[in-house]
Amino acid sequence: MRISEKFNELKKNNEGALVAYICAGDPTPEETKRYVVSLIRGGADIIELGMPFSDPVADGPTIQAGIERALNGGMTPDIYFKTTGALKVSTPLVVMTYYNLLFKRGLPKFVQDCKASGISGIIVPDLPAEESEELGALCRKHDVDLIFLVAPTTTETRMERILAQGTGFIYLVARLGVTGVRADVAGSTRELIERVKTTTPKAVGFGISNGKQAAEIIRAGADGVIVGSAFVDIIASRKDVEQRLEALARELKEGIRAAHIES
Amino acid sequence: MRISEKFNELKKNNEGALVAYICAGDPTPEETKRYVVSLIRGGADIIELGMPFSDPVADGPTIQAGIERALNGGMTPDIYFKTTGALKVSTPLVVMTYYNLLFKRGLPKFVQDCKASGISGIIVPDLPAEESEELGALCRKHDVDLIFLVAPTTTETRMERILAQGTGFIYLVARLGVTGVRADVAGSTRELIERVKTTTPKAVGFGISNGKQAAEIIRAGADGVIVGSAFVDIIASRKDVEQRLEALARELKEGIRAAHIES
Amino acid sequence: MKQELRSTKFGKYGGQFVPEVLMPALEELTEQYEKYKDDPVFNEELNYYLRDFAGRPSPLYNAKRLSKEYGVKIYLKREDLVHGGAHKLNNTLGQALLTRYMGKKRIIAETGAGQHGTACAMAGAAFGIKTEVYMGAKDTVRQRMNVYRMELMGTRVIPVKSGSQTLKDAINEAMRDWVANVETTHYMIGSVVGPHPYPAMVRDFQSVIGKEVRTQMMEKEGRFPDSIVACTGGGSNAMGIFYPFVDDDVQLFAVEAGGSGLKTTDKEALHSATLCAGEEGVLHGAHTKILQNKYGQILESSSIAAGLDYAGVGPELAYLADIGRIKPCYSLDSEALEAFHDLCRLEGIIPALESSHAVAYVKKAAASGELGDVVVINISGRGDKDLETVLGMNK
Amino acid sequence: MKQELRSTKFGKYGGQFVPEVLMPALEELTEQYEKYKDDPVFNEELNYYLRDFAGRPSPLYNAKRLSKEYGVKIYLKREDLVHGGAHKLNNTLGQALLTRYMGKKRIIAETGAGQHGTACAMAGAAFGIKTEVYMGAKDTVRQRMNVYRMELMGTRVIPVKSGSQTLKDAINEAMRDWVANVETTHYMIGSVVGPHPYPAMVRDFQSVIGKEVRTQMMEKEGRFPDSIVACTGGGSNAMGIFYPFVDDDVQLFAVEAGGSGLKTTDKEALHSATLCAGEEGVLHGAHTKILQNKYGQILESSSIAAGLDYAGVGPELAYLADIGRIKPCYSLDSEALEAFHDLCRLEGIIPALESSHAVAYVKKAAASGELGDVVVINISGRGDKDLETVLGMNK
Ligand SMILES: Cc1ncc(COP(=O)(O)O)c(C=O)c1O
Ligand SMILES: Cc1ncc(COP(=O)(O)O)c(C=O)c1O
Repeated sequence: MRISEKFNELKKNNEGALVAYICAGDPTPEETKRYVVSLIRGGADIIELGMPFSDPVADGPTIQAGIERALNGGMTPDIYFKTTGALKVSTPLVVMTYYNLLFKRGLPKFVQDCKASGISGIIVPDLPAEESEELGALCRKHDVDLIFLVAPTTTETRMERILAQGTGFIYLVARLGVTGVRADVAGSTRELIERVKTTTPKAVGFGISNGKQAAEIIRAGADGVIVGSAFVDIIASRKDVEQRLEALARELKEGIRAAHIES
Repeated sequence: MRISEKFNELKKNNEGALVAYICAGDPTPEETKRYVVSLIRGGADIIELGMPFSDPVADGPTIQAGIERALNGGMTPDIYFKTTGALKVSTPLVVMTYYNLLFKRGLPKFVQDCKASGISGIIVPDLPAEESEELGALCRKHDVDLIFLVAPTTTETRMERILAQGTGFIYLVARLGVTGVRADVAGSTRELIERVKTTTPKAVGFGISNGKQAAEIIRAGADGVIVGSAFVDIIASRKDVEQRLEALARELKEGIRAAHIES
Repeated sequence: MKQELRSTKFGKYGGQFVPEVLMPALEELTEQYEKYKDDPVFNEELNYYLRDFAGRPSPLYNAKRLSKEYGVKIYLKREDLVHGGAHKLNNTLGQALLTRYMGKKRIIAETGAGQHGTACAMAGAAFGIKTEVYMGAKDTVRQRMNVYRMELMGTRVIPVKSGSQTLKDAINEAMRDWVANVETTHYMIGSVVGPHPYPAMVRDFQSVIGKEVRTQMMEKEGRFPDSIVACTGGGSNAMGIFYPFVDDDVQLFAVEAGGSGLKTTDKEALHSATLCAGEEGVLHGAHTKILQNKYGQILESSSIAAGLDYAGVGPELAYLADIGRIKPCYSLDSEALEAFHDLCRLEGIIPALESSHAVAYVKKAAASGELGDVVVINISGRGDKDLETVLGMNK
Repeated sequence: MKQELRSTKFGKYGGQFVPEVLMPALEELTEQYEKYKDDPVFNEELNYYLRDFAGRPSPLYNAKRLSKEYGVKIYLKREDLVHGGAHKLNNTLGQALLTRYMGKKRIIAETGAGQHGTACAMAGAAFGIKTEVYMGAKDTVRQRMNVYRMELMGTRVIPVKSGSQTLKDAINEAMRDWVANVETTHYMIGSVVGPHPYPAMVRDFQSVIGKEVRTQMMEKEGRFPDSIVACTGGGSNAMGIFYPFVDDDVQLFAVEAGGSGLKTTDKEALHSATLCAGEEGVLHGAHTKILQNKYGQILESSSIAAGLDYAGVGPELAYLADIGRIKPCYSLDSEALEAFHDLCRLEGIIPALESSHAVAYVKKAAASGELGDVVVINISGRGDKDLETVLGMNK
């Protein structure tokens, strides 16, 4: 399923999207497959699967640790695509990774591999719009979404440039900082949502860990909520992982639904 | 007895002088008194008694170690003069020490203390002729000899200056270097003896440890032989010290006598 | 051959491959740097600090005994005499002054062995700007004295306990900090690496080295040297001495760390010779040459010299190497060590192990004649920091 | 107030209290030194090495943040930036060059903490003269890195196992060596101590410091400073910066090491404040002020700064103190330590603990106004060597 279809479907039901991130291969490819199923069962609408890179500068320590577990477990881009190819889920999959892995594989091959293994979108946090022309063209050619991030610091000029290029959804960075669980949701989020003037769905990430926060985000006008570190924390604990992933996804999704019902 | 008298007496007997050095208070003042007796019994004609100074730059490690033993044993200039005053021997005594001990005591008091405690001569290895005017005058006033060293490196100008000021005997430094036992006697000794043109007796020191060497020195034209480290070594050994001091003095004195008999 | 103004690239290399949150900060930094770069007041103040605080100009010393031993006339550019013991301060003084001009209140940096961190601490203290340095927890133990040095100068050293607890983790953590505090904080990068404008800016601040060499060579020889040789980790001392000569008829040798030989496994390289043996890629914000495996994962690099032990290299060096303007080469650990001893013994100068790589290359290359008659070696730092290492190697 | 040519004395101080064997060597040295002292070729060569090898002139840095904290305008004379990290090289370069001019083939020296030894090793290596350094066996263990540094530069370090196995034994042993090898060997004394001509010669070689300050002050302030403050062990950095100002209206403060207070026992002093608390005597060849007990035995001195830990002081300083031209004063260990931290934190300069004594005195005296408005502090060396000590003290 394409990402836009998913958002359309949810919109029809007056529902926000839950985008769940985990790192592929953390701790093994087999477990990743089971975890994806748990997340979907809990209510995740889109699965963002990290492809582990050795130097993940845009990720916080929690996700970095997950990436290290995956690398130590032998995860490679080849195995990644094999794993996603074997998933056979209807939920849209998005790959999140760093530019050097795309560059080294060759951009055309990377996009083809995405397409072939059922991946609907690509997020490259260290690839700014200015450097994305070639990748953007390939994505358009292969009908794969190229998802960009915008941040509270993003200037108007850059905002326009990014909105013109991004497809699937726009990834709004809720606050200055990196991925990781935080206790409160910043006031700047609402402001940012208002600044992002586009018909492309807006999903807000960074620092969301419970249903209450998810509800707030949706109430603030977002079309989706992105949650990563909270799931990776559960994986790191190695205790009742599948159950707890499903439970957290459910809590988040309920928060999202509640927000829409209220409003 | 004055030093010159001793040399005159020996000259009459066609004999060279044995000047024996030990360090006063090494390891205690009481033992020093007994050692002096042993040296005289063995044949020492003049006793040079080191007054220990904390920084004996002109002495080798052997004598420095003796000095340290004496300082650790509590030797001070006050005790030194008490010790020599109590010796009551007719053999001439010479004090050898560094200038700071004289300076600090006050030169007049130092010379008076020498006189009062039966010391006939003073050797200050770090006091060159150029700096000795005041001390020289005091020594003349109190009839105490001021003994100077000359070395193979001493220039003609300085030689004249030194010979004009030295009394008792001239201390010829046998070689470049510091006190300490050496295996051979330098050829430069003969040369130095010839260069020292004076009626004052000439005694050669530095590096002499046995009768054979002593004989060579006398044969080379010296009026006396100065031996220190070899005696201090015996004291350091703490074994049969008195006996062995006496035996070494006897061996040296026999060497000295033999040289004169031959010639 | 020089970079066009306002371009973020050197040929295809360079760029700004960073998270979106940082882009505005890089834009601001670029703008501000362009603004002050040629500002007479800024430059006068910077020159004042370079002279009176850092001790510039550093001498250009004709090492006669080394020249005789190696068979070529050698001048040593004495960055070892710069305050702090290396060229690193040229850059941190420039950036600290810029921080003040930009009105930012805080400096952050990452450091591996602690050389750049110390240089940041010095500049931070001199300007009275709050300074915090990220350092791998393992490195804080290995380089305890440098940690202490920074702390003495009022810098907070933050041990990074994630990942391998070394330089790369410190870089990641510093970037995260910058992302979170970009409005008040300047991120001080220590070499000609990272996203634009850092490679160009650090190069410019370090160019004082090469500018001085130009004047000094004219005074001493009435001409430029035939060759300039500099060790290359990130490449700041190399670019600093090369850049003013880029348009002249002077050969430029970038000597990388050959470690124990140019071999790699799937996870690590036995060397740090990025220009010689690396491949194109994107690391720490720039498109450049990097050490990576077939999937693009960054390799752990290796060198006896901590300051050269980095899997990337400045993009401008990659560009200049591609177009043949500089010659990348390398010295092995063992060769560097030998050259270290040569310089100590023959000249009474204890060079940094980093700089010893440059000396070692001259030793190898002098005989072939490829260096010409007159060579300048950049002695990028002093070796006091390396004594323990060398002592360990000699056992 | 300056010494008359060819006199061995400064007032009643100085002289040549050495064993007869050394007298001719001192005469020769005096003669040769007088010969080359004003020789243009000698001086040109010396100046060349001071500039290109040692990195002179050293900056005179207006320490604004320290000035503000202490309440007086402070300039720091940056001898910490001289090659080797201290003023010591000014002297050893001079003497090494003289050794070559005299045609001698070997240099010997003694060293305590290893600073002078390292400076000898640097000069010896630069000139290719065989160099051997005596060092107390205990000191060789305590200062292992300095031993290694010297050895790297080709100097043989001879551990002295006699006596207390520290500096004084090393001095004795070096003198013995000189006595035995005076014809081929030059004995390199590291401060303005010892018999004539050393105090005058070392002072002259170090005077480059004060000469530079004259020029630099005129450039920066258009006038001389009101006060100059220098730490004083043997007194070479002090005489070096004082001497060119001796006939000017500039106050000169010689700051000694007050250790833990000006107390003594029969065997040791808790300090090294020879000018402040010593008495006239004769030590190591000169009539000067020394730390001694009532019998004239030399006391073990004490200081947190190894380079100040000496029971004597240069005779010229004793003379200048007697006639009131310099003001002897002292800083305690604890005060020096505090000043050390001030300079690190406020200026990004890590001073030697020796130099920190001078800084500490300014901190104390600034308030009283006795220093006037503009003060120059001689930062005689850098403090990297002292990090372990300071780290130990702060625990
Ligand atoms: C003395 C010295 N030289 C060279 C380098 C390498 O850096 P760059 O290649 O940026 O000059 C370092 C890095 O710490 C260094 O300390
Ligand atoms: C940095 C420094 N300052 C001062 C001194 C004291 O020597 P002087 O009093 O001769 O300058 C030393 C001696 O080692 C030293 O290393």
